[in-house]
Amino acid sequence: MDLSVKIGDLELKNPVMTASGTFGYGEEYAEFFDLSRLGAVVVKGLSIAPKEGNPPPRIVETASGMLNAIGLQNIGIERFIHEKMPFLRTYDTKVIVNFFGDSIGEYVAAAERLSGVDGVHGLEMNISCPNKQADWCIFGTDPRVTSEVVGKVREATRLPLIVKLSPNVTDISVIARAAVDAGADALSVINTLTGMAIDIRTRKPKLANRTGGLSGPAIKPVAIRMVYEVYKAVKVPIIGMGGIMTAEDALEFLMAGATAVAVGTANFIHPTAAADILGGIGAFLTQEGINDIRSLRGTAHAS
Amino acid sequence: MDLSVKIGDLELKNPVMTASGTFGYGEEYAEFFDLSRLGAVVVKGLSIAPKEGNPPPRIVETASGMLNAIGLQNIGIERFIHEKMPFLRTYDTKVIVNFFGDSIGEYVAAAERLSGVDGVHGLEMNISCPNKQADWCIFGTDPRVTSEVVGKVREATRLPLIVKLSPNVTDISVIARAAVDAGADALSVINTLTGMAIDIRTRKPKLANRTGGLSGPAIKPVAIRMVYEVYKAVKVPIIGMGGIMTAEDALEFLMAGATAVAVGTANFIHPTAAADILGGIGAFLTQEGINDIRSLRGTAHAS
Amino acid sequence: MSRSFKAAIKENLPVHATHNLLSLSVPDSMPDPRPGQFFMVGMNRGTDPLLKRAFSLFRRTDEGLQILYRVRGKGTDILRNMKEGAILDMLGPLGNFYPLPSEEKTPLVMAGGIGIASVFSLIEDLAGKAIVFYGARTKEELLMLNEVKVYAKEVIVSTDDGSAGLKGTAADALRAFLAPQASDAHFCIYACGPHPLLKAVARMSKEYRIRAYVSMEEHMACGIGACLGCVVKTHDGFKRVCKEGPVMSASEIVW
Amino acid sequence: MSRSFKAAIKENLPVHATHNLLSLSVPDSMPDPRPGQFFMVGMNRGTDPLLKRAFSLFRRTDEGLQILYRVRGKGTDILRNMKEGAILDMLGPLGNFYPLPSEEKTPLVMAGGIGIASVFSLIEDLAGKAIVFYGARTKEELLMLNEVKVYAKEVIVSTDDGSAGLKGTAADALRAFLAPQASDAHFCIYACGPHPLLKAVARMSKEYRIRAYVSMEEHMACGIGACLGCVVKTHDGFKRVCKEGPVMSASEIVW
Ligand SMILES: Cc1cc2nc3c(=O)[nH]c(=O)nc-3n(C[C@H](O)[C@H](O)[C@H](O)COP(=O)(O)OP(=O)(O)OC[C@H]3O[C@@H](n4cnc5c(N)ncnc54)[C@H](O)[C@@H]3O)c2cc1C
Ligand SMILES: Cc1cc2nc3c(=O)[nH]c(=O)nc-3n(C[C@H](O)[C@H](O)[C@H](O)COP(=O)(O)OP(=O)(O)OC[C@H]3O[C@@H](n4cnc5c(N)ncnc54)[C@H](O)[C@@H]3O)c2cc1C
Ligand SMILES: Cc1cc2nc3c(=O)[nH]c(=O)nc-3n(C[C@H](O)[C@H](O)[C@H](O)COP(=O)(O)O)c2cc1C
Ligand SMILES: Cc1cc2nc3c(=O)[nH]c(=O)nc-3n(C[C@H](O)[C@H](O)[C@H](O)COP(=O)(O)O)c2cc1C
Ligand code: FES
Ligand code: FES
Repeated sequence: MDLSVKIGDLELKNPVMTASGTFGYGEEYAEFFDLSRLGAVVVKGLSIAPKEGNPPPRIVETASGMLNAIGLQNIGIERFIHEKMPFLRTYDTKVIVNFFGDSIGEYVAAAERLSGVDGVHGLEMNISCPNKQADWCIFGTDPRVTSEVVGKVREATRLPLIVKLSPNVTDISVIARAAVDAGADALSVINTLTGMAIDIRTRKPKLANRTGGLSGPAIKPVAIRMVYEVYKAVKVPIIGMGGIMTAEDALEFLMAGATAVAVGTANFIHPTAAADILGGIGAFLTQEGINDIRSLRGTAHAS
Repeated sequence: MDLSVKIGDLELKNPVMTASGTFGYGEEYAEFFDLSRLGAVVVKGLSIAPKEGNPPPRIVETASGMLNAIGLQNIGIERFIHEKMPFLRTYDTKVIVNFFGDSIGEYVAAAERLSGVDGVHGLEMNISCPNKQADWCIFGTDPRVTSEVVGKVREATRLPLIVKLSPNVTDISVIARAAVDAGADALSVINTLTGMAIDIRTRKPKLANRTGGLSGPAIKPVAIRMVYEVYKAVKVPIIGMGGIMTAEDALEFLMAGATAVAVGTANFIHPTAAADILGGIGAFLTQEGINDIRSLRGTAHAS
Repeated sequence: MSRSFKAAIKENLPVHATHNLLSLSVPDSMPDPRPGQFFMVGMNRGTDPLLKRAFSLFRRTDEGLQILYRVRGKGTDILRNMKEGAILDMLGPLGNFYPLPSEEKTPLVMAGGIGIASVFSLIEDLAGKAIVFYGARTKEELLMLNEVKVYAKEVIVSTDDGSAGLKGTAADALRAFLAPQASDAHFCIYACGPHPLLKAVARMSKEYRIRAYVSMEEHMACGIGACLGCVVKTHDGFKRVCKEGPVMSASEIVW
Repeated sequence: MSRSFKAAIKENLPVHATHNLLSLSVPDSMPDPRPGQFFMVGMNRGTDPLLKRAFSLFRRTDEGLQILYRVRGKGTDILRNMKEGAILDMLGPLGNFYPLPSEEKTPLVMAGGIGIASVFSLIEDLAGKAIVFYGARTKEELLMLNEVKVYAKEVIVSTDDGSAGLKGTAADALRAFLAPQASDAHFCIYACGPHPLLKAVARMSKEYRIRAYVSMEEHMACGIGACLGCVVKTHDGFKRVCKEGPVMSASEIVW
C-alpha cells in the first residue's frame, strides 16, 4: 500500500502531519508514540525574536471546540535551531517549521535564517497575523498583502514553501490564488476561526486577549468546505486541517481535495491521535481495496 | 423587572425571539408553549414566488452543530399572508417576516407586498442569498451590493427593517456599516457559516446541495465575536444569534452588545427552548438583582 | 397531553450483537401512539451529538412503550450504553400512521431488517390477519420473529444468505407470493425497510394494482415539521417525512 | 510505562452534595504518582465536552488511585453520573510534585476547600509531621477531615461561616499560627486552594521568610506542555502549570 504523498518537492512517507502549535516542538509527544511514524512534524510557530505571548487565561473550551489566545509565544528561531532541532533530527520524519512575522521584513528574515538549517525540510508561513506596519490588518485577509509577503519570502528561500491560509475571509479561493501566484508550493487550509466567549458572572471576555482562535471538531465543516473551494481554485497540494479527530475525518479532507492532513486540537485530547489516525487511514484503504492513497484525492468533486 | 427592548420603533416585551427557518410559521410550536410569551416570532424566509427548495438530503449533523441546505423552500408571500398570518395574529407577540429575493427587484417587491399587511410588525432581510443578476455573488458579502439592495428596500417600506448579516465575510463591521448607512433599523447577527461534509463511503458530499449552512452551538464563539465587532461599528440595535441553547448563551450575546436574541437550532432539540431561555434570563436577573435588562447590553466592552 | 416528555429506561436489552430492545416508562400525559408513528429521542449530555434521533414505536406496553433499535453511529452507541433508570428527553408520538385496511382486504406486511420496528405494532393491531414478509440479512437478524408469529396470520421469512426461509429479499418473497395471485385489489401492502426494498414494493404495487403504504426515512432535525429538513420528492412536490409521513402512499413518491 | 491509559471506575462515591470520591483501577504500566501531581481525565463520548479535565492525585490505593472532585460544570457533572465499571481515558501522572521538606523543618500544609485533594497524599507521606490548616466554607465542606487527622500532626480547622474551627479562611488561621512564632526558617509551607488564599500565603511567605510551595491552577488543553495554554506569570516569564508546575514557589509568581 502506497501512502506516500508529495508536497511540492517534499516527499512524505504518509499524509499525516501535526498542526503547528498543537504539537509543541515534538518532544512532548515522543513518549506516546514514535515520531518517525509521522509524514511530517510541523512545529509551533516561530519568529526571529522570541515572543512572550498573551497573559492568561489563554484557553477556553467551547462546544466541540476550543478558543486559544496563546499569542504566538515562542522561543525564537535561534534557540529553536540550537535547542530543539538536534532532537527533531533524530527522527526519520520531515520537519516543517511554521513561522510568522510582524512585518514583511521579519517574515523574510525568518525564512532566510531557517533556510539551510540541517534537518529543516520545509517552511509553513502563517499569514493569519496582524501586520503591524499596515495599521494592524491581517496579512492573510487581503490578496494584495498576501501576494506581497509571499512573494518576498519566496525570493528568500528555496525550501518548499507552504502558505497557511486564514479562514476569516469572504472568499478563500482569492487568497489561495494570490499565494500560489506569488510562489507558494502548497497551501495549508485552515487556520483557526476568530471567536470569543464571555463570562456572564464577571461580564468580561473569558480570554485575557478577548478574542481567540477557534479550533476542534466544531470547525470541521467550514474547513472541509474551504479545502473543497481551494482545490477548485489552484493546482498546488493542499494540507487539510481543522477539527480532525479520526481517520474518517482525515479521509473527508483527502476526498475534498487535500494531499495531506494535519492533526491539531486532537493531539491535546489523545496524544496518540496522529498515529491512530494514520492507522485508521491504512485500515480504510485495506478495507476498500485501495492501493494508492493519492487515488482518493478530490474524489468528492466527481459528478 | 423590565425585560422590554426596542428594535428601532418596535417594542418587544422581552428580548427573546425565534430565528428564521427554525420555527416554521409558528404553528408547529404552538402546542409546546404559548407563543405570546415570545418577544417576537420570526418566520421562515419568504419570497414573492414560492420556492421548492433543494433535493434531500438537506440536513447533516456535525460536531455540536448541523448543516442545512433547505434551499429557502417556502410557500411564497401570498399564501403566507392568507394561510399563516391569521393564525399568527391570534397571538400577543410581534411578527417579523424574514424575506429574500434573487434580485434587487424581488427584494423590493417582497418588502412592498409585506408592508401594510395586518399583523406584520417588522421585516428581516436575509442578504446571505446569491444574487442571480450579478454572477451569483452573495448580496451580503460585498458592501456596495449590500448598500444598494438595503437602500432600495428601505425606500419600499416603512416597517422596521432588520438586515440579517452573513458571517462568511472578512470584516463584518464593513457590511454592518453599509447596511446601516443604507437605512437598516437593526441588524441580525449571524446567519449560518458555509460548511460541507463528505460521506467517505460514497465519496460524495453528504448534502445533495454539496454545501450547507452551519448552525448550532459549534458556531457560537464566532457569533459572539461578530456581535461584539458589530456593536463597536454601529449604533443600531443588534439581534444576536448563533448557537444559543441556554439562558447563559443568550446573556453572553447581550453582554457582547445584542439588544435581543434569536433562538434557532435549539428549537429543534427542545421545542420549548425559547420559552426556557426566557425563563432563565429572568432568573438570572433576579439572582443578580438587575431590574432592567438593557443594563446588561454591551457590558463586555467595558475594559 | 404533551408530546414533549421525559421517559425512564426500564430495560435496554440486547437482542442481537447490534440491536437492542428498549423498554420505556412514559408519563400518562403522552398521547397514545399508533402503528407507524415515531419518537424523537435525545440521549446526550453536552451538545454532541446534538440532534435527537428518530425511532418508531415498536410496541405499546402497560407502562409505556418499546423501541427496537439498531446501533448505527454515535447516538445509538450512546443509547446502547445507557442503563435502567436513565432518563431520555423525548418528543412524540410524531407523524402519521398506517391506515387500517378495510374489512375485505388482506393486509400484506413487509419488513426489511430493522423495518420490523415500524410494522410490528401494526401486525399486532391486525390481530391474526396480516400475511407478513419478513426479510433480513441472516437468520440471526430476524429479530423478534417468534413474537411476529404470534400476531401474524402467516409469516414468510427470507434471508439474503438463505440461512432461514427463502434466499433473497422480502421483496422477492412478496413477488413470489403475488405472481400466482389474481392481480386484483384483494390486497393492501404495508412496508418498512431499506430504500431499494420500498422501491421494489412501489413497482409491484403499480404492476399488480395493489395499494401500498411505505414508511419513509430521511435525516431529521426537528421531527415536528418546522425545519423542512426531512423531505422526500413526491408527485405533488416535496413532502416532510415527519409530518406528511413517515407513512406515504408508494404511488405518490418519486422513486 | 505509559502515561496514556484507561482506568476503570471502582467506586464513585458522593461525599457531599457537590463532591465525589472517585476510586479507579489503573494498569500496572502507569508510573507511580507523587503528591502534587495530577491527571487529565476524559469522560466524554462525542466531542462535547471536548477537553480532558485536570484532577490531582488524591490518594494512591492498592489497585490504583483516588480522585476527589467537586462538581463544577459540564465535565464534572458527566463524571458524577458515571457508574462502576465505566472506563475513563486518562493521562498522567503529570507535572511536578511537592518537594519534601528537609528533616529539620516543620511542614505547614494549607488546604482551602477542594485544595485538600492536592495535599492529602502529601500529608500522608509526611506521616505525622504536618501541621495542617484546613479551611472550607462550611463544616459540611470539610471533606475527609477524619482521614486528614489520621496522618497529620495537628489539624487547625477554619470555616468561612464559623460552623467549625476558627471563623475565617485557612490563611487567617495560618497567620494566627505564625504571628506568635519566631519569624525564622523552621517552617516550610505547602498550599493548595483558591487564588486569593495562595496569594495570602505568598505574602506571609515573604513576610516571615518561610519558603512556600503553592499548587497553581489554569485552564488546560493538553496537560503535557504542548499547547502553552496553562501559563502563569512568574518573575522569569510565563511558566506552564502543567509542566513547570503545578507546584511553584510562591516567590516566583507574579501575583
Ligand atoms: C421515521 C423514522 C423512524 C425510524 N425508526 C427506527 C427504529 O425504529 N429503529 C432503528 O433502529 N432506527 C430507526 N430509524 C433510523 C434511526 O433514526 C437512525 O438509525 C439513527 O438516527 C442513527 O443515529 P446514530 O447517531 O446512531 O447514527 P449517526 O450516523 O451517527 O447519525 C448521524 C446523523 O444522521 C442521522 N441518521 C443516520 N441514519 C439515519 C437514518 N437511517 N434515518 C434518519 N436519520 C439518520 C441521525 O439522526 C443523526 O442526525 C428511523 C428513522 C426515521 C426517520
Ligand atoms: C492541576 C490541577 C489540578 C486540579 N485538581 C482538582 C481536583 O483534585 N479536584 C477538583 O475538583 N478539581 C481540580 N481541579 C479543577 C478542575 O480541573 C476543574 O474543576 C474542572 O476542570 C471543571 O470541569 P467542568 O467541566 O466541570 O467545568 P466547566 O466550567 O464546564 O469547564 C469548562 C472548561 O474550563 C476548565 N476549567 C474550569 N474550571 C477550571 C479550574 N478551576 N481549573 C482549570 N480548568 C478549569 C475545564 O477544564 C474546561 O476546559 C484541578 C485543576 C488543575 C489545573
Ligand atoms: C493552541 C493552539 C496553538 C496554535 N498555534 C499556531 C501557530 O503557532 N501557528 C499556526 O500557523 N497555527 C497555529 N494553530 C492553528 C492550528 O495549527 C490549526 O490550523 C487549527 O488549530 C485547526 O486545526 P484543529 O481544529 O485540528 O486544531 C494553533 C492552534 C491551537 C489550538
Ligand atoms: C434549518 C434552518 C433553516 C434556516 N432558514 C433560514 C431562512 O430562511 N432565513 C434566514 O435568514 N435564516 C435562516 N436560517 C438561519 C437561522 O435563522 C440562524 O441565523 C442560524 O441558524 C444561526 O442560529 P442558530 O445557531 O441558533 O441556529 C436557518 C437555519 C436553519 C438551521
Ligand atoms: S424533521 Fe424537521 S421538518 Fe421534518
Ligand atoms: S495544558 Fe497545554 S501546556 Fe499546559
